[in-house]
Amino acid sequence: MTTKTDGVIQMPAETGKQVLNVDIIRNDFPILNRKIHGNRIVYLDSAATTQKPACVINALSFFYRTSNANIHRGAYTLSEESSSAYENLREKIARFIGGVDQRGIVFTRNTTESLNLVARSWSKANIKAGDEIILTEMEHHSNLVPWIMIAQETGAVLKHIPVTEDGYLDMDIFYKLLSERTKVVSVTMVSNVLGTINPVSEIIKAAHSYNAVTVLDGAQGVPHTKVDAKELDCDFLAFSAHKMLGPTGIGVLYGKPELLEKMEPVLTGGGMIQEVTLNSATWAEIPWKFEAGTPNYADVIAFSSAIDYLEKLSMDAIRIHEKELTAYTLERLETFPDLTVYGPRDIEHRAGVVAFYDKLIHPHDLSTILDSYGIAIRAGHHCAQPLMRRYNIPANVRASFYIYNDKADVDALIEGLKKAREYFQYETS
Amino acid sequence: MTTKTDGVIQMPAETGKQVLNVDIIRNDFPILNRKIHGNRIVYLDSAATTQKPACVINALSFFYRTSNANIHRGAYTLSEESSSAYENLREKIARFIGGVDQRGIVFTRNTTESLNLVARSWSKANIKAGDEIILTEMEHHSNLVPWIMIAQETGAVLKHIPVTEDGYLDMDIFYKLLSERTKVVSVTMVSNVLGTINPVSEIIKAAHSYNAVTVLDGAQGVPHTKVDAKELDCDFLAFSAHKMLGPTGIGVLYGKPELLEKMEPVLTGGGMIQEVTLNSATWAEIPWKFEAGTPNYADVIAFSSAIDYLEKLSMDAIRIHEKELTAYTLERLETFPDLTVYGPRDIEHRAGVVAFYDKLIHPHDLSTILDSYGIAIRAGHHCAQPLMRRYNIPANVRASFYIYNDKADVDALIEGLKKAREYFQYETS
Amino acid sequence: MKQVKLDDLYRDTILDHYKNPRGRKELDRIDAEHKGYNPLCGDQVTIKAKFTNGYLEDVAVDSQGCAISVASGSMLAELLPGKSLKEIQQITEAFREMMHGKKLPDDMDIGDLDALEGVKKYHSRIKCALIPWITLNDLIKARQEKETLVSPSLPE
Amino acid sequence: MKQVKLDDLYRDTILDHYKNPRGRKELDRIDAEHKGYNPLCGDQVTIKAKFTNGYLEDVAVDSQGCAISVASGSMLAELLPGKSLKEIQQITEAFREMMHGKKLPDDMDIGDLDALEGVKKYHSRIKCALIPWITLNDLIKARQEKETLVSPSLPE
Ligand SMILES: Cc1ncc(COP(=O)(O)O)c(C=O)c1O
Ligand SMILES: Cc1ncc(COP(=O)(O)O)c(C=O)c1O
Repeated sequence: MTTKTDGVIQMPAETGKQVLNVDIIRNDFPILNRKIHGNRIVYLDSAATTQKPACVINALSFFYRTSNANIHRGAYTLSEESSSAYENLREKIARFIGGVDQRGIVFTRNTTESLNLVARSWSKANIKAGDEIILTEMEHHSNLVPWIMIAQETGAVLKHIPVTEDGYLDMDIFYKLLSERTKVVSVTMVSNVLGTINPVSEIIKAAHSYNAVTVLDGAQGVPHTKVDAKELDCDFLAFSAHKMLGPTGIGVLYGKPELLEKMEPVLTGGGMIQEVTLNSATWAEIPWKFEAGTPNYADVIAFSSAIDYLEKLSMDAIRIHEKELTAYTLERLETFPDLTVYGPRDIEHRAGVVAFYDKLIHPHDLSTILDSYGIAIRAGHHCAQPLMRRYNIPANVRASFYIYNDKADVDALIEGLKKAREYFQYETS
Repeated sequence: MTTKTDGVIQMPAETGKQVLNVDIIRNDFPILNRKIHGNRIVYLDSAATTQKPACVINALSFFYRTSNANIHRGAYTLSEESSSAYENLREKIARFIGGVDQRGIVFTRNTTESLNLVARSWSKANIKAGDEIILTEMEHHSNLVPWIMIAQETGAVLKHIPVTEDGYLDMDIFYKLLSERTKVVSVTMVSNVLGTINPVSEIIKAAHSYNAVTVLDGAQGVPHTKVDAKELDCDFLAFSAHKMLGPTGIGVLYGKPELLEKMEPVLTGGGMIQEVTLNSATWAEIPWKFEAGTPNYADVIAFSSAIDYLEKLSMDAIRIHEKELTAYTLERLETFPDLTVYGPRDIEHRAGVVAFYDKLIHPHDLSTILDSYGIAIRAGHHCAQPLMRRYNIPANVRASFYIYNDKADVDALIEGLKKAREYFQYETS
Repeated sequence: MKQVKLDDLYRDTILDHYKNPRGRKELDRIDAEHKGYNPLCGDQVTIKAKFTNGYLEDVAVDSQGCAISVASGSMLAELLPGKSLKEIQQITEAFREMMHGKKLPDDMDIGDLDALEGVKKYHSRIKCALIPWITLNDLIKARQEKETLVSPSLPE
Repeated sequence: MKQVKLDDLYRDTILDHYKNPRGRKELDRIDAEHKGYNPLCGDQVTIKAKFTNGYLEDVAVDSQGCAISVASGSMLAELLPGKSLKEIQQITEAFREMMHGKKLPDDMDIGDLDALEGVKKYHSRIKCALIPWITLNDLIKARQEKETLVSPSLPE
């Protein structure tokens, strides 16, 4: 086993496995040096947003210090530099998600805006009363509410793939829901509560056999595993930079160019037009047609560093690392009394998200108490109220992992859970 | 006259005037140390986007290095810090634009999105066939195209206040256009091409006398002069952080709370809801109702530093500074042969934007040649194609100023214009 | 791991109210009932009230939620019975202001409520402390609106 | 101020074409006419062509725009007359690739066009150099579509 200084440990050749060297990686994340109430920070909320490596933070500063100028429209050095950097990232992202056509990469603010864009623009033009849109019971609000709006406006009907008790999509029911009426199937790659890795390839194939358009909410997928949009053959894929080491304010919508070309823009104004008169306007080509106004180009450029960082580690190594951490967490939590853990137990179908419900301490109290030990976890409905209702709980607590977490973080969590009970004067086993 | 080290020169008490000390201010802008083709950078494109002071760049890094966490939904220290910082800026912006109700401050991506939000949400619900929307001939595409869309969708009629030869709005015609049919009057505070400062207070009063809703495009107004939205009594005001020392990716829409409350959200999903079921959703209160998904909170927090910096200099001093620079530029350009300068000559009605047309050298050639001397100006239609047509030119060249520009920059521009002609082997006077 | 420093938040008084909520009881007469719900965290509270001559004679509070919201509801149930609607309104207002950092009037008796003062430092938790109070306030408002329809001049 | 270093962009050949555009002339017969327009910078070009047996016998180019686009149109007018549609297509493709950084085939005669090679470093100006070529291409395509309707097999 050789340790390299770039955060990757090369395992013996015969295993072909690379794993992450968290000690080295942690050095790249300045925030992890911070103390919270005197304790080292144990950041277990990466499903909400990830921390940023120094290279991303520095790329952002460096850009503002040396090259900043509005893009696309200036014929001077700074503007040429900004524009190229911006367009280069489009190419990089297209490669990162499997070598798709870069004209299909639209920059938005976040996953939510990407999904709204598909719902507003593609669906509204293509959906009529009686058509069906298939979603799942485990969707994030951002992949539910835009479709609720479309259904209300068009008279389309929403169908939801139910979630089994152990956290899987009920695929038998999915196949029953599918029909000639199905126009859109929009599902999350990974549940942000259950951690379930959904069989999206199978879902896409089935949907396409009915000529339905497929939309993937990749917010929890793209950051954590290699995603090949070309092989998956999804029609749309949405994700957020801030959940994969990048800055806030950048989302991506990938769409097949032939679909994007037929779509109307949702936002109009400077930068996305071809020709404007006082009473008419024509549009620029894709993807610019969908990017109205001054884009958040500085953050786009910083996102580029995040992609480099992830590629250096390799998405496969990231997945292996998270699998190990998740297995360990499940193992430790399962022996904990009066505590329910949600989602699949089979680690092959589970990403690094572990939500649980402590029957003795309310999620918000737990979160506050854990914080006093420096442990950052999220309590609440995780923007998935229908799923909470499915499991009949008002809220729960979620720990989620990324490349800078290790088993010591999980141990800290378990220790924290015990302390919380002591603090509330409950017995701990 | 006493020079302080904070970039402001206090003039003798009797004048009551403060002016900017550009030498000191320039030190705050790291990019200005850069050389372009061996020349010092002369950045004259602040109307497109401004450069950023070190304090803004550092605030952004510092935030990512110490406090980053997703806002609103976490009950742990980092998230509480992020959330407070985010909400504090709302309060600060509300104060900055005249002490309006902070519930009226919505964060968007840019001015363009802010204007789209008003057009989509307010207008679409309140406008029907035959209603009239008054705009002007000098609007930026971002305040034209969203209304063209609304007109096409609703059957409303667009009316445009014409621009006089010397660059003013023809107010006589405005009064003739106003009628009971007028539902919206949306105008720019300052033309991004002509530099004209429009009589928006008068326009708002007149519009309100017909119960029309008023929208101000403040993209070129708010960064350059004290704007008091309360006194102006505008119903909506849109502007962009990146044009006022802030980061890219942040726009503001101020709206009167009583109007915002009645408006439907345009983007839906996480963070903006109250309660979601599989088939229905209710909304959070304003302003959160309009902020779907993870906001660009890091940039919002950096924007806060930009506001502090502007307030330290004082918006009044900034206006005085730009007035002097603009007067000097007009004076120098007016003696230049074969060159047309656009916009008002009365400096009281003109902001720091000077567009001109060199009859001997095409705008794009000029821009490329000036760049070789380190001078960054913008050539093109400046997202105002109808205005270009009004003056019968395909494009022109625009110099625009901000706090870090001084007369030496203007001299460099004039020198550059001469060199360009020499280079093209035209005689120069 | 370092010692918890949360004693400003979860004081013993709070834990005591949390574990033995005072308002979880039956009333012999229910004049008004109201449900409060915070969908963002799932906290629920049901308040039942018995009024006599413009006084809150008794109140039952049934909370499902975190320690802060349950304790706050329990304190409400302990403190308010026998108070006039005007007094209740003043206490509610004072408590709300305390949560936003203001000092209480010296002469106001707020029972165990001062144990909740530490909550003000935890922004995301303030709503938890306020929810029973907001719910009671809504109950009173709804009742007043209804009664105004019957007899316009109601004793405070 | 430092000396301009733009000789890779505005070579003398370009300035010469710009000041004396070769294609600004009348044709004795116009078989096809096409207008190109780049609304983003206002550049306009009108191309008129005379075809004989599948060859471009003559071409008139009237450009309104920057030095780069005018010079490019002028070079087009100088280079193409007498070439077959296939040759024109090859030259157009080669020029487009040159603008995106590729080398030209060794044996291709592109007249003065190589003076425009420096444009490739100025991303925002590449479109200027290409606009007359795109316009001619559109003209040929439109003509072919029209002729296909009449006689499906057209000599190249
Ligand atoms: C007058 C005016 N309105 C609107 C805009 C659009 O601003 P943004 O690109 O930040 O959306 C601009 C700037 O380009 C402008 O100058
Ligand atoms: C599965 C899923 N979808 C969508 C989102 C929304 O992402 P964003 O807030 O970046 O728009 C999230 C994250 O919160 C998520 O986990």
